[in-house]
Amino acid sequence: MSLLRVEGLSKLFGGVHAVAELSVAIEPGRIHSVIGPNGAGKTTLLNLVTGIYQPSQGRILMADEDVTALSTAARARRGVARTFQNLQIFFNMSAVENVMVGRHLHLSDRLVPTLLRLPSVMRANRAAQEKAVELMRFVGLAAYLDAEADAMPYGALKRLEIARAMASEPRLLLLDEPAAGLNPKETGEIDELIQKIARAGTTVVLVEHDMKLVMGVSDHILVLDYGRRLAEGTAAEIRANPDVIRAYLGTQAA
Amino acid sequence: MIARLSRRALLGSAIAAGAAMIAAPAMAQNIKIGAFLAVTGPASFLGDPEAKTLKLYAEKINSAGGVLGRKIEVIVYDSAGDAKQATTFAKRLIEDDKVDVIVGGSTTGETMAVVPLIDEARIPFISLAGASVIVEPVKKWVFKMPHSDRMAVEKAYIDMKKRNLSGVAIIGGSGGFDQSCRKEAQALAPKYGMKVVADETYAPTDTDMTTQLTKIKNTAGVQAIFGCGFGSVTSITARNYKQLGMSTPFYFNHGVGSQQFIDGAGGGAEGVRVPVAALLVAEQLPAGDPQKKAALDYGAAYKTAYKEPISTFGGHAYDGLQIALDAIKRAGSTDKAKVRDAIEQTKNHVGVDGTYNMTPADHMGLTLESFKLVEIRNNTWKLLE
Amino acid sequence: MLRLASARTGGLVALAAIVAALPLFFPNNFYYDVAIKTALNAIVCIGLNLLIGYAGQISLGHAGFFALGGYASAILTARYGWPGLLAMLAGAVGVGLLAFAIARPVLRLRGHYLAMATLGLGIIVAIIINREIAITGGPDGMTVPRLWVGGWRVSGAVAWYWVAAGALLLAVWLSLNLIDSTLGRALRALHGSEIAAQTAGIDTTRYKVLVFVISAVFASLAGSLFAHAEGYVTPIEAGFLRSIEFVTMVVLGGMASTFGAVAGAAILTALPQLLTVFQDYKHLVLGAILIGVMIFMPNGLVPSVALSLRRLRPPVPAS
Amino acid sequence: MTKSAAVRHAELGTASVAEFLQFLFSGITVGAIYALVGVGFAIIYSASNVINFAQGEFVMLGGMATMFLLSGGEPLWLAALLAIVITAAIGLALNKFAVEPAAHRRGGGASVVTLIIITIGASIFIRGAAEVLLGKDSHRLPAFSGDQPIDIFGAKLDPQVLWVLGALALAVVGLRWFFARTRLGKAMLATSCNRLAAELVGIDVRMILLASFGLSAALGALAGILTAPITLTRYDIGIMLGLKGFCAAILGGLGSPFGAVAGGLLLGIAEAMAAGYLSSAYKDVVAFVIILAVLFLAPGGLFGAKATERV
Repeated sequence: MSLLRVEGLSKLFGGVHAVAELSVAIEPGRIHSVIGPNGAGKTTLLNLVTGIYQPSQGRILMADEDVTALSTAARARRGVARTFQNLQIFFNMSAVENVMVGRHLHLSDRLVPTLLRLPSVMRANRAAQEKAVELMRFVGLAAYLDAEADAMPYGALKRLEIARAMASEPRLLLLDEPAAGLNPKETGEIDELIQKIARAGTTVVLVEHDMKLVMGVSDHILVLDYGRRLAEGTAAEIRANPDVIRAYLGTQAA
Repeated sequence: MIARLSRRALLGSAIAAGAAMIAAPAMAQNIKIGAFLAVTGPASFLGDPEAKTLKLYAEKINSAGGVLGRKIEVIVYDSAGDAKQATTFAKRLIEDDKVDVIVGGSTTGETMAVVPLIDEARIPFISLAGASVIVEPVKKWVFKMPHSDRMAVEKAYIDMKKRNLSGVAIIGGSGGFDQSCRKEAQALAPKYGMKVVADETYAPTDTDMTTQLTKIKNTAGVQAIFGCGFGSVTSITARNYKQLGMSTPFYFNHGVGSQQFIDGAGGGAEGVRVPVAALLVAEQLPAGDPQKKAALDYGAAYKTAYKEPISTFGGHAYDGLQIALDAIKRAGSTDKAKVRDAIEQTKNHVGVDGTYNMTPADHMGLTLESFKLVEIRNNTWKLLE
Repeated sequence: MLRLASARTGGLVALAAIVAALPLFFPNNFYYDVAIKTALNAIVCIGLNLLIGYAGQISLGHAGFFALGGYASAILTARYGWPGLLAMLAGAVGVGLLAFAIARPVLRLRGHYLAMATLGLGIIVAIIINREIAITGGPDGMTVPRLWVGGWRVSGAVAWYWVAAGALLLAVWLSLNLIDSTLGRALRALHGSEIAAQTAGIDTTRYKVLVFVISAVFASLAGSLFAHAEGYVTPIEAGFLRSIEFVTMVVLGGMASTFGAVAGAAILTALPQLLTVFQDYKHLVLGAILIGVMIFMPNGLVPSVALSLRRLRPPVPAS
Repeated sequence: MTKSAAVRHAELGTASVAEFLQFLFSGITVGAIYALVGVGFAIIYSASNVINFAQGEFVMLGGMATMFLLSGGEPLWLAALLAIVITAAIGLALNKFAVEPAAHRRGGGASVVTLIIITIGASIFIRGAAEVLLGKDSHRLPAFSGDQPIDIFGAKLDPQVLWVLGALALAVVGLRWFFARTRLGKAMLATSCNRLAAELVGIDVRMILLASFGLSAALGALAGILTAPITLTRYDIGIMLGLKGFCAAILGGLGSPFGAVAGGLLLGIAEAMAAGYLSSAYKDVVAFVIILAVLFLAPGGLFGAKATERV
């Protein structure tokens, strides 16, 4: 049983196919990467999977259940979490609180106990905070435990998003260009982090331009071009695939 | 520049406010008249001349030696016609400024909102607002100066009856003054053999009344139009009336008693009949009329001081102030209960609005005789009687 | 977090102390009157701040809810003889249901379109109150009977001060509780990034509706108290100028700050009383103050002051 | 009494046509006013995403300043011209001294809500200044081409309305030309689309903001002058005009001057028709219900661009 399966998925923007008749299966427990030139439809695919966009055609199944019509929040409840290419940090909160928001699905939010600040609410609050602190240490943000989000550097915010996504204890974690804008040292740390996450049992889908990172961590790579599947396979297979070489080098050579 | 100004203003306001709060009860022997008036806001055409009149006459009376050998001090706050602000200012007048009498409340809404406070504080209160509800039923401490809207309606209906007009269309705004007048016009119609055949409303900020007037024009049986309202919107109504080429006899209530109404109507007010206080037509009053001298004097003083045409509303403030001071003189002190009793005993007091005769059952004290029906001719008021 | 929690309790205690001590400085009932109005405005602003400051949804129609609460109390007690507290509760429930009913379509809108829609709803409420003279007394308003709580007739400035102050402290406490919770973080999250909030499993529509209803109920309750405290209520309370005044209080005091909402309400309620010294120039000065504060403290008073205080203190080394 | 049914029917028919036309004229009269004010909102919003709640004050200033200059003995055309220049200068000053210092502060500009509160403060300030300097009376400017109404199928049209409509048409054509053909106009459009990108290609965004305030203040003043013979003018007329202009701009879809024109006319005609055929007491309720209905169906207004978020 695939963790995630998309079947015949298409998304049209003003007559242009961002994603075209794509069928992919994501198997649990592995690191999948999606690569392709700019405009290949990688982020659109993530947006379709998380329900931010509605597909023009096709189905999305999670653990064999059709989730195509479900809202983003409902899909999160089924175990999908993600980070964003353009950072979506809650800049109106502290770093810890950002991660605590990620715990949302595991916490009660009943109005009356909240308003009256019953002991149960305070206990849950404390537990969520402890978990958030633990996750921040896990992603390497121990230095920012007291920070406000809007006072943190870019690289730290990238990790903060990962911590927030991990806080929901997802089955499937979608990472949209986690290394973009990072220096080689930081990229190396992200590499380790992704492997740590996968080892802990979370399935990862990585959208990334940094080929060194992709080739190093991926169990399985999907190459998109103009919204279509160009190739699929292990790092070695992809490296040797003539279509991929043409798509990448050909455009640059021309 | 604005930035610097605002910083200095902030500082200034803090200091000045602090000073004002500390320096409150210094001059105890002054007679203090408090007023909360709609000096700004939509009803400022009421409150502005009222405030100016109070200040003008406070000076005049003081330079003539004051009252009971004491100077009078007028404290005016701008309520902007807002009941919430009015109650706060009324409280400030009573509690903080410790005034002896309150004159004011330009509008019915703000007047009625402070009535509970007045009752509690037991202080004489002379309202300058129009609706009859202010003194009906009689409230022990509350009096009012202007002719009520009911009298305006009666005056108009009597004239319509004389001209054998019986089908009336009402056009008026949605504000308090207008609605109160409309209610009286509806209620009094049967008594005078009138029938209200159309009733149209506009918002006080509307800029075109041709739709409402067209509906009136096309309603069968309309023989006269009665307008309830005040302010520039009434001018626009009169102008639209002319624009539509209408000729139905047109009456307005006393809210239009100012030259601004005529000027704003651009000729549309020609032929409109309005019941007004005698003040507006003082020159035309017969020589024997008791109001003539008071009205002429007030008009001259106001025009000299402020270089602007008089309105009847300033006249209400004049009467209110005079009646309050007259009562203080007769009471021989500013003891609130005694002053209240003296106001209630006001007899044959000739003011610009008419001759006041208060009784325990009548806290307005005016009769229909003091109300004059005028017609607008050649851009000015022409006394009809 | 520890720091936050202490700021929270400290703020509440400080506010309670101020509220308790203030009467010592009140020479007469006029000061009580301003304080009562401040407290009631502050309650509206605390609710509105949950909506605007924390959840990032604007409303230019909250005076409508305030007035509906006031008129519900006025009409049910004066015309139908209901006990005051029951009328207040009925008003709050009614307003809550109304807010719930309109929230879904209205909160689909964003930014200025949302502002327009809420403005329109407020104005519709104001017009209806103004026109239905037989029920509401029309533009001149209506008298409201005194409030009875059990056998106690709440009357007089001092009594009302304690009632309003108690209600204010309760509102502050509830607001602080709400913000520092899963629910509150969800609200702030949908302000920060609606998409990220949804991805974290937050049903943003549900929370927008919830906070809209809560803020409407705050306004309704304040309106009920206002009607009883004043003994009189007019349709001006529902007007759009009043709505804008509430929003101005929230922004001036500082968005996303409960104490900011209280400070904003206090300043703008007291300011007209202070500005009387400027006589004819009062509007000029008021406008200049608003512009000046917003230029120099674009985040509002309380957050800006808090920030400069924090800068004065030596930074705490990160552990 | 003995008229045939057919004749009576025909008379009723022409009467109701005349009545409808009269309602329509009434709607166009007020709608054109709302539209002119709404365009001012749209221009500033285009350049800065700020709703300028002082826009109504520009309209008031146009009328009041003209009145003041007229009473000083200037001829109408000169008074009007000077009033436009003065108001435009005040618009520039508002931007320079109140909006810009907040919008371009070190460490990030103020939020949109903060800027809105600044414009509210400015409107109170301007109104307060007008109250002190120009007085609280209402004034009527003389009609430009007389008061003799124009008769069209039995309905009467105020000739001044033609001036307003003419100005509206001119404003629409002029703005279209301005945005399509001039450097400044194109720069404004570019800034409204993407501020950062505009800055990167060397557009002086501060200049654009300044120009937008000047332009919309001038347009507001023109609206105030043209409508003062119809609506009269007063120091506080800007509150109502600002509100209705805001409605018009939103209804049409923010940032589109043409949408604001359509929105204003629609709003005016809706009000008049509601007053004519439903209830004059509830006409404003009907108008707002229409606005709400439009927004629920088209959450970005009639001609507004659909916003999509990139993540």
